[in-house]
This record gives sequence, C-alpha cells and structure tokens, in this order.
Amino acid sequence: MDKSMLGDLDSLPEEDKLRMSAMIDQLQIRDSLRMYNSLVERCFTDCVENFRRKSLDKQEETCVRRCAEKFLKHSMRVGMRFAELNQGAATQD
Amino acid sequence: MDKSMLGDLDSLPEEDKLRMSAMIDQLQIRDSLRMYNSLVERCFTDCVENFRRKSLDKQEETCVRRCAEKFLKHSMRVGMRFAELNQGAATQD
Amino acid sequence: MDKSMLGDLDSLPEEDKLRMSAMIDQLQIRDSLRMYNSLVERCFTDCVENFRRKSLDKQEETCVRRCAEKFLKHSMRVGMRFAELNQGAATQD
Amino acid sequence: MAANNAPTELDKEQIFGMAEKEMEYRVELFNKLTSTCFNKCIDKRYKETELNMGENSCIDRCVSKYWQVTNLIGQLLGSNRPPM
Amino acid sequence: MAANNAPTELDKEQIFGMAEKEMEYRVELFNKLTSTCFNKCIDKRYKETELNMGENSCIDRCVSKYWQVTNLIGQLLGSNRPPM
Amino acid sequence: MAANNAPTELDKEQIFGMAEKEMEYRVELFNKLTSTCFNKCIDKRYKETELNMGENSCIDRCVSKYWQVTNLIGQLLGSNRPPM
Repeated sequence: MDKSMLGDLDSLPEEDKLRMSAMIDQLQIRDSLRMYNSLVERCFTDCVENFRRKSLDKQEETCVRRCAEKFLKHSMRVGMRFAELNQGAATQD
Repeated sequence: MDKSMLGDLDSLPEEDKLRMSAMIDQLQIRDSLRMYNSLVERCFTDCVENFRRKSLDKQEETCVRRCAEKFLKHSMRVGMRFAELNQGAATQD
Repeated sequence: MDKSMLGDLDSLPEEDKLRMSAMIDQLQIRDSLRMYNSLVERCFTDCVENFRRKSLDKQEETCVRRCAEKFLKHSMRVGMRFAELNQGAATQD
Repeated sequence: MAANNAPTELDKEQIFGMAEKEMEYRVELFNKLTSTCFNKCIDKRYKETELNMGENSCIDRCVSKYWQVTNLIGQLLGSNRPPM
Repeated sequence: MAANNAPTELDKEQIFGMAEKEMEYRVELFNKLTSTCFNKCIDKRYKETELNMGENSCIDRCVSKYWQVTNLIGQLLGSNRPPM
Repeated sequence: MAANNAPTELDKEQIFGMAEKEMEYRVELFNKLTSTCFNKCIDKRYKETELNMGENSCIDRCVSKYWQVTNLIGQLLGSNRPPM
C-alpha cells in the first residue's frame, strides 16, 4: 500500500511527526507480511489440488507463479484506481 | 458491541480504571471500523454481480441497503441474546 | 504454537530478553484465544445445520467433539512437520 | 531478601496485556457468532429490510447453539472457566 | 480552577491510538477491496500472467462500485465523513 | 556533532516492533497453513476421532507443498531470505 494514502503529516510538530512516521512504517511492515501470507494461501488453495507427492509438479509451479504475478498486477491496478477516487474525495472537501 | 460486555471496572484503582477505560475505547473504535469494512465487503459480495458499468444500478443499490439494514438488525438481536447468555453464565458463578 | 519457533533469545541483553519474552507470552495468549474462536466457528459451521431447536442434539454434539479433536490432532501433526522444515531451513543458513 | 509483593512495571504491563487479549477475544467471539448466524439464518436475496419470523427464531436458536459449542469446545480444551 | 488546554499524556495516547486505528481501517479497506475484486474479476485457471482486457475493465468498474457501496453504507451508518 | 551509535528510544521501539511483526507473521503462517491443509485433507463428515492413514499422508505432503509455495512466492516478491 502506498504510504501517501495513509495521511498527511506536514501539520504536526517535529516530535509527533517522527512518532507518526514510525507508526506508519510498522503498519506497512505488518501489511506486507500479511499480504505475503495471504498470497501464499490464495495461490496454494487455487493451484494445489493433489497430494500424491510431496513436491510441487511443474504444472502446479506454473500456476502458482501466474497466480502470484497476476495478483500483484491486479493489486497495482486497484491501487491506482483507489488513489484516483481518494484524490477526488479529498478535493471535494 | 456493548461496552458493558467487556468487563467490570469498579474494582480497580482510579488510575488503572482510566487506562482500562481508554483501552476499551480504542478496542471499540477498532471494532466499529472493522465492522464497517466487513459490512461493505459482505453486501458488495452478495449484491454486486455484474461489471458492465462503473455505477451501481438501482437494483444493486436497493440490495445493498437491505443487506446493510438487515445485518444491523440481525447484529442487534444477536447482541441481546448474547447478553442474556452472558448474564446467565455470570450469575451461575 | 511452540514457543521455540518464535526465535532465539539467547543473544540479547538481560533486560531486552525479559521484554521479548513477555511479548512472546502475549502473542501466545492471543494466538490460543484466536485458535479457540476459530475452532468453535469451524466446528459449528461444519456440524450444526438445523435450527428447529435451541439445544444441540446428540448427533451435533458428537460431530463437534470429533471435529475439535481431529483439528487438534491435525494441528499437532502440522506443527511437527513445520518444525522439521524450519530446522532444515535454519541449518542451511 | 525481603519479599516484595508490589507488582513491577512489567507485571503490570502483563496484566493489562492479558485484559486486552481477553477483551479482543470477546469482541472476536461476538463477531464470529454474528457472522456465522447471519450465514446460517438470513436469506441472501435480501427481498425485504425486516427480519421475518423464521429468521428471528433461527437467530435465537443459532446464538444458543453457538454458545453451547463454545462451552463444549472450551471443556475439551481443558479450560474450566466459562467462555466469557 | 484554571482551564488547562495542553493535552495530557493519556489524551495524546488517545489521539495517536485513533490515528492508528484510522490507518488500520484504510489498509483493511484496501485489502478487502483488492481481494473482493480479484474474486469477482480474475479467471482462476491462471492461463496467463497478464491481465487481459476484460479483466482490466472489470477491475476498474469493481473498484468504482466498491467505493460507492462504501459511501452508501457509510451514510446508512450515520457517518457523514467520507470513507477515507 | 559527535556521532552517537547507541540506539535511541525510538530505534529500540522499531527493533522490538519489527521483531513483533516477524513473530506475528510466523504465527499467521502457521495458522493459515494449518487451516488450509485441514480443508484440503480432512473428511468433513467427521465419522471418527482419529486421523486415518490417508489423512496423515495428505497432511505431510500438504505441509511440504505449502512450504514450497511460500518459498516460491518469497522469491517472486524479491525477498531472498527464507520465509522463517
């Protein structure tokens, strides 16, 4: 998630700005780790169906790669559209 | 969620009471924001099926309104029943 | 979740070790409570289908017991396999 | 060494942390219960705004059964305190 | 008694806590939106790595409609501020 | 100005915060793995209390494959550290 979406820090005193910025960093770290976990869960669930072996076969691996890349591209596009809507809402105020 | 469900603060010293009460406020804020997010996700998933246009049509809007109102009424009823069971459990102690 | 999976505290100074250990305790408490909630949700969803009465019938109760026990055994087995893989990854470093 | 029964700073953090986890648990229990019973009892076509009689009695029974399952699994997990 | 307008330590914690909850809300909104629109728009057979034209326009409309639903339900909940 | 290499209060908070997020990540990984493999491997009719042989070997393979998917996606995301 783009940091700029999380708010405008310019109006704060220096000390609070530092603390707020540290908080945002922590939220972003947590968010990327959660995203990683969700992506694994999603692509595993969609792509791995048989448990006759303990290693991924070629087809499953291809599916997982495409799933992950597609999700990342999707997520980027959603982020762009979402930012546009946010900007529209902000200028309406 | 009703604040009274979260526990009895009377037995605490004044300073801890304040802190506990602030903690409960924070949990309630987080809970309402999460509830808002879940309600949107649920009603969107149940009501919006076609993506031939970028605006909600009349039927989708009606569906979303009913979904949200129904969920809120449901949630209130669950809260009442839940509180009764809690009270029963408390007096059994 | 086994505490040893959460990391090695030996290299830290005493004070930080205490704090880290308290943090791990808190995470474990939260995790067990969440596990409890998820287990109830899962077994309820899988086992309780009819709402003609307000009490569980014998069949539902048996189903819930088996579901919970099976989940716990499953979870223990996953934990063992997971620990093996972790150990393998750690010794590769 | 003299015994010291006053809670240390860290002890106090533990107690507040514990209380916080317990409250988070209650909130999550309520939310899962609400969501699960909505899925079990409510007609997803959303033809009306009001809960009808069938839905209302389904909700009451669903909450009651969910509560029983919570207690049952609580016993299995070896906790002898009530779920709340 | 003299009025004291300086925020106390606890007030300040409240303000930071509030800001934190608000940001968590935005992150969660974005994640639910992303996941919901992925489920609605993306072909799960994963035959290719690129998003095709149909998927792309579905995503744009999905985000737009999700936004509208967020505003609509925000109004119903009596909040008169925008969802972000 | 003299260089000061001792970590400041805020730095320390960052380090603890980072460690906490990392642990939350591991707990969540374990929980998602457990839940996903339960869905893939376990017969939901719950006719018995024990895991049968088919379920047991399914679980072992499921954990192994889940681990591989975690590593595979970790590489795609450009992280070159192992998932744990």
